[in-house]
Amino acid sequence: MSAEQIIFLVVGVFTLLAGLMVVTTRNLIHAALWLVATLFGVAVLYTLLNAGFMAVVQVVVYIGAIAILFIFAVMLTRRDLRDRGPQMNRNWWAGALIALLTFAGLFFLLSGWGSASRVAGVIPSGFDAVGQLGEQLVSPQAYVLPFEVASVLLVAAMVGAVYTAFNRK
Amino acid sequence: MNEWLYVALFVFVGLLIPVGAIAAGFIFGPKKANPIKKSTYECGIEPVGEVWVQFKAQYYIFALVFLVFDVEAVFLFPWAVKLGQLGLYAVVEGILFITILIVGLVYTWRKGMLEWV
Amino acid sequence: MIPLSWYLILAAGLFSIGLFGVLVRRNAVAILLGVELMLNAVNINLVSFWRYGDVLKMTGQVFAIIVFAVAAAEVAVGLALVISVYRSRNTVIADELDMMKW
Amino acid sequence: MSFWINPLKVAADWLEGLLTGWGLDPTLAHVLVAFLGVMLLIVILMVIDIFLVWIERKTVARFQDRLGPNRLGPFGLIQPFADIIKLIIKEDTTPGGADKVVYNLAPILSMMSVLVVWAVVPLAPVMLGVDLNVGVLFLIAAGAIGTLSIIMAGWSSNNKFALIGGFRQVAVMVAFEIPMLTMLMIPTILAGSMNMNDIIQAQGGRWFFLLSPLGALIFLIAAIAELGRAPFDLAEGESELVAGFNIEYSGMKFGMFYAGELLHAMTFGGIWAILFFGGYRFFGLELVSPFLAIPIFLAKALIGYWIIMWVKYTMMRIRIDQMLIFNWVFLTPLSFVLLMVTALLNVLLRDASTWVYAVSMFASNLLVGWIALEVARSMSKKERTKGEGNSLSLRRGVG
Repeated sequence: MSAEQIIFLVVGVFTLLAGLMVVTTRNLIHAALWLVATLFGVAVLYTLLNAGFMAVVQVVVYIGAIAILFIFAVMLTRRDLRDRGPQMNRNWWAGALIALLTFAGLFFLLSGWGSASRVAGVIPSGFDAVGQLGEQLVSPQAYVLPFEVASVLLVAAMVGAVYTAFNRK
Repeated sequence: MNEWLYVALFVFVGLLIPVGAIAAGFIFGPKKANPIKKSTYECGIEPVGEVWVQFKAQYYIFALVFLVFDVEAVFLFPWAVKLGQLGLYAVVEGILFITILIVGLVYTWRKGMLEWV
Repeated sequence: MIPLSWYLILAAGLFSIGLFGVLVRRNAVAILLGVELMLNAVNINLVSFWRYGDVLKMTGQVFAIIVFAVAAAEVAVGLALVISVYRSRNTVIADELDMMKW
Repeated sequence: MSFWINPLKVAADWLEGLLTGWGLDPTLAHVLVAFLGVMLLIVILMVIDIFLVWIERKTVARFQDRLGPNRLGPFGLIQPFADIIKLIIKEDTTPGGADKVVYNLAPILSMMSVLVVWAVVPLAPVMLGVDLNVGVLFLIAAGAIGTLSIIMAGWSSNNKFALIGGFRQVAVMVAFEIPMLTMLMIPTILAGSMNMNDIIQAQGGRWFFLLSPLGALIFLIAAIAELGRAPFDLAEGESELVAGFNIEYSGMKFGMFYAGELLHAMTFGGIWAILFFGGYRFFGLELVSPFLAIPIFLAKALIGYWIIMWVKYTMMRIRIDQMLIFNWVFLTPLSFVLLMVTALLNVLLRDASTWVYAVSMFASNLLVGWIALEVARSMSKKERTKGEGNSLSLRRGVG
């Protein structure tokens, strides 16, 4: 087993365990902090995939903004810091069963797929992922429409959120 | 493997140093806690009520606007890197992108949501 | 080298955990936390397909970035809805939000 | 390759040779040597950090017409070490209702987020640190962890002051991160790269400060707000919040927040120097030897740090509502306009001569700044006349 595989296994197990903590912790702030740990694990996986830009963006967007947003939202929707009552549904076992079945189904599909055992090709030297991304994002032959639509989506989300949550009359 | 290994080393040593410093403080410092010392500091007055206080909705709005512009930066950084080699069309697209977002900011401001009331 | 299937299985696991959270949590904010996990699982898949496919085609990364934007929009509006509901109904427990039933 | 030209490489090669000579695996030896190098850099940073306490106290004393520490050692130089001994032997109390794990994790993450920034800082042409091609965004990522540590400290202390102080601090940090992100794009556009070393290399001949003085100014303002220093130190508003998010911390944990803040200030001085003042460049002197390049870079970083201190000890604290409205309706739109103008000029004047390019960049910055100030002035005047006698109207004041 190579060093890379050991790193992957350690980080992968950590990510999954942190993910489990997110969905089972009672305290919601703790759940948000476990989410940060999970997302950090995913960022490390991106560096293993040689996608440094994605890793940094993951930390900037998720840990820098989305986690903060979650913590603010938790603080805004609580009457006290302690949790009361069950945190899960009465029929949580059905949810667990569905999740397990989903995982089993995906696992079955993957095991039957021939190219799943493929290994990564060599990245050509001098390959500039960020520059390539910038070129394709604004190129009319590639992704300029998603690029502009993304800004419209973000503005729509901002306007919608401001309007829904805090429409003062 | 790749350069991120060195970043991992930095993170590791960066955690090691403060852990070491705090451990030193833990070892050499006195440990004589009592209920008065462990009580919450509120200028010498007995703490009253829950820590939880009513928070302003504005906090959420600030984080929300920040999130939107953070994602916007994710799109614009690759654009900025490649701008020197791209033509005028790329600049126009970028300006359009930013202008759309500024419209959102102006809407939020005009709704009075950016004020600290 | 790590085979592609490892990443895909990890992503499937993360997706299932997120699904579990969405199905069983009662608090609406916690449900949104589960949705975040699912979106991240999708992103792992997209980036690993980029890496294991043609590296020069950036499709995987572009899709992943679009998913970032979608995740941001989803969280922003979702949490705004939760806060709005909390303000009118004083609860964020999803089971108790039954005003659409009648 | 002599020791004078590339000391780190020579030392690393020697050490690696020694370790492999002992029968160690070459990869492992390489990682071990890299670990020692990182350790060396961070220990040197911590020593500088200790002296920053002294520099800050001496400087503030001079600003306020005092002498500052002068009892222990020559010029009081031993004072910071006495401070550290005091911090170490102080009792480390944890408040009763605190969330133990989060409470203890927060100061560690706070210090780590500052130290890890130095991974991408190029100290000399032959000492690049980690040569990441996303260096500029890496700074923001490290800052994100710092923001998270503040919210963790504020929440876990189980104290009203800490909670409110932490939340206010985070609100200001996220608000001012938008102009900072935007201003980071300007050196990226001018250099055509996010790599810190490429940005320094692109500043041969002219510093980016000459191409974008307004950008450098906005970056400095955002950096000061990010640091939570005066005039943006509302979390520390002693009369209302006592000490902000770190009120319950004592001993070395408080020391970590304090030392982290000082080192963060100098780090921002260094980043400012890299982005706008050429980093280690100084008329070719940096090529002679790293023994010249590192002092040049450190001097520039300390000048940046001195300017941050100068602002801190000259300005009064701004009210939080004024601070935030200043950011949202003035600084953020201004930074976006500046970004658009820079991008446009950068493409339009691509084929123009260096002089035309530089002069029009400089002039466009001045013009944008002047127009912004005029708009702000007329808007505030309108607000003032509209709400005459109404003290609330101050809240809407711009600029």
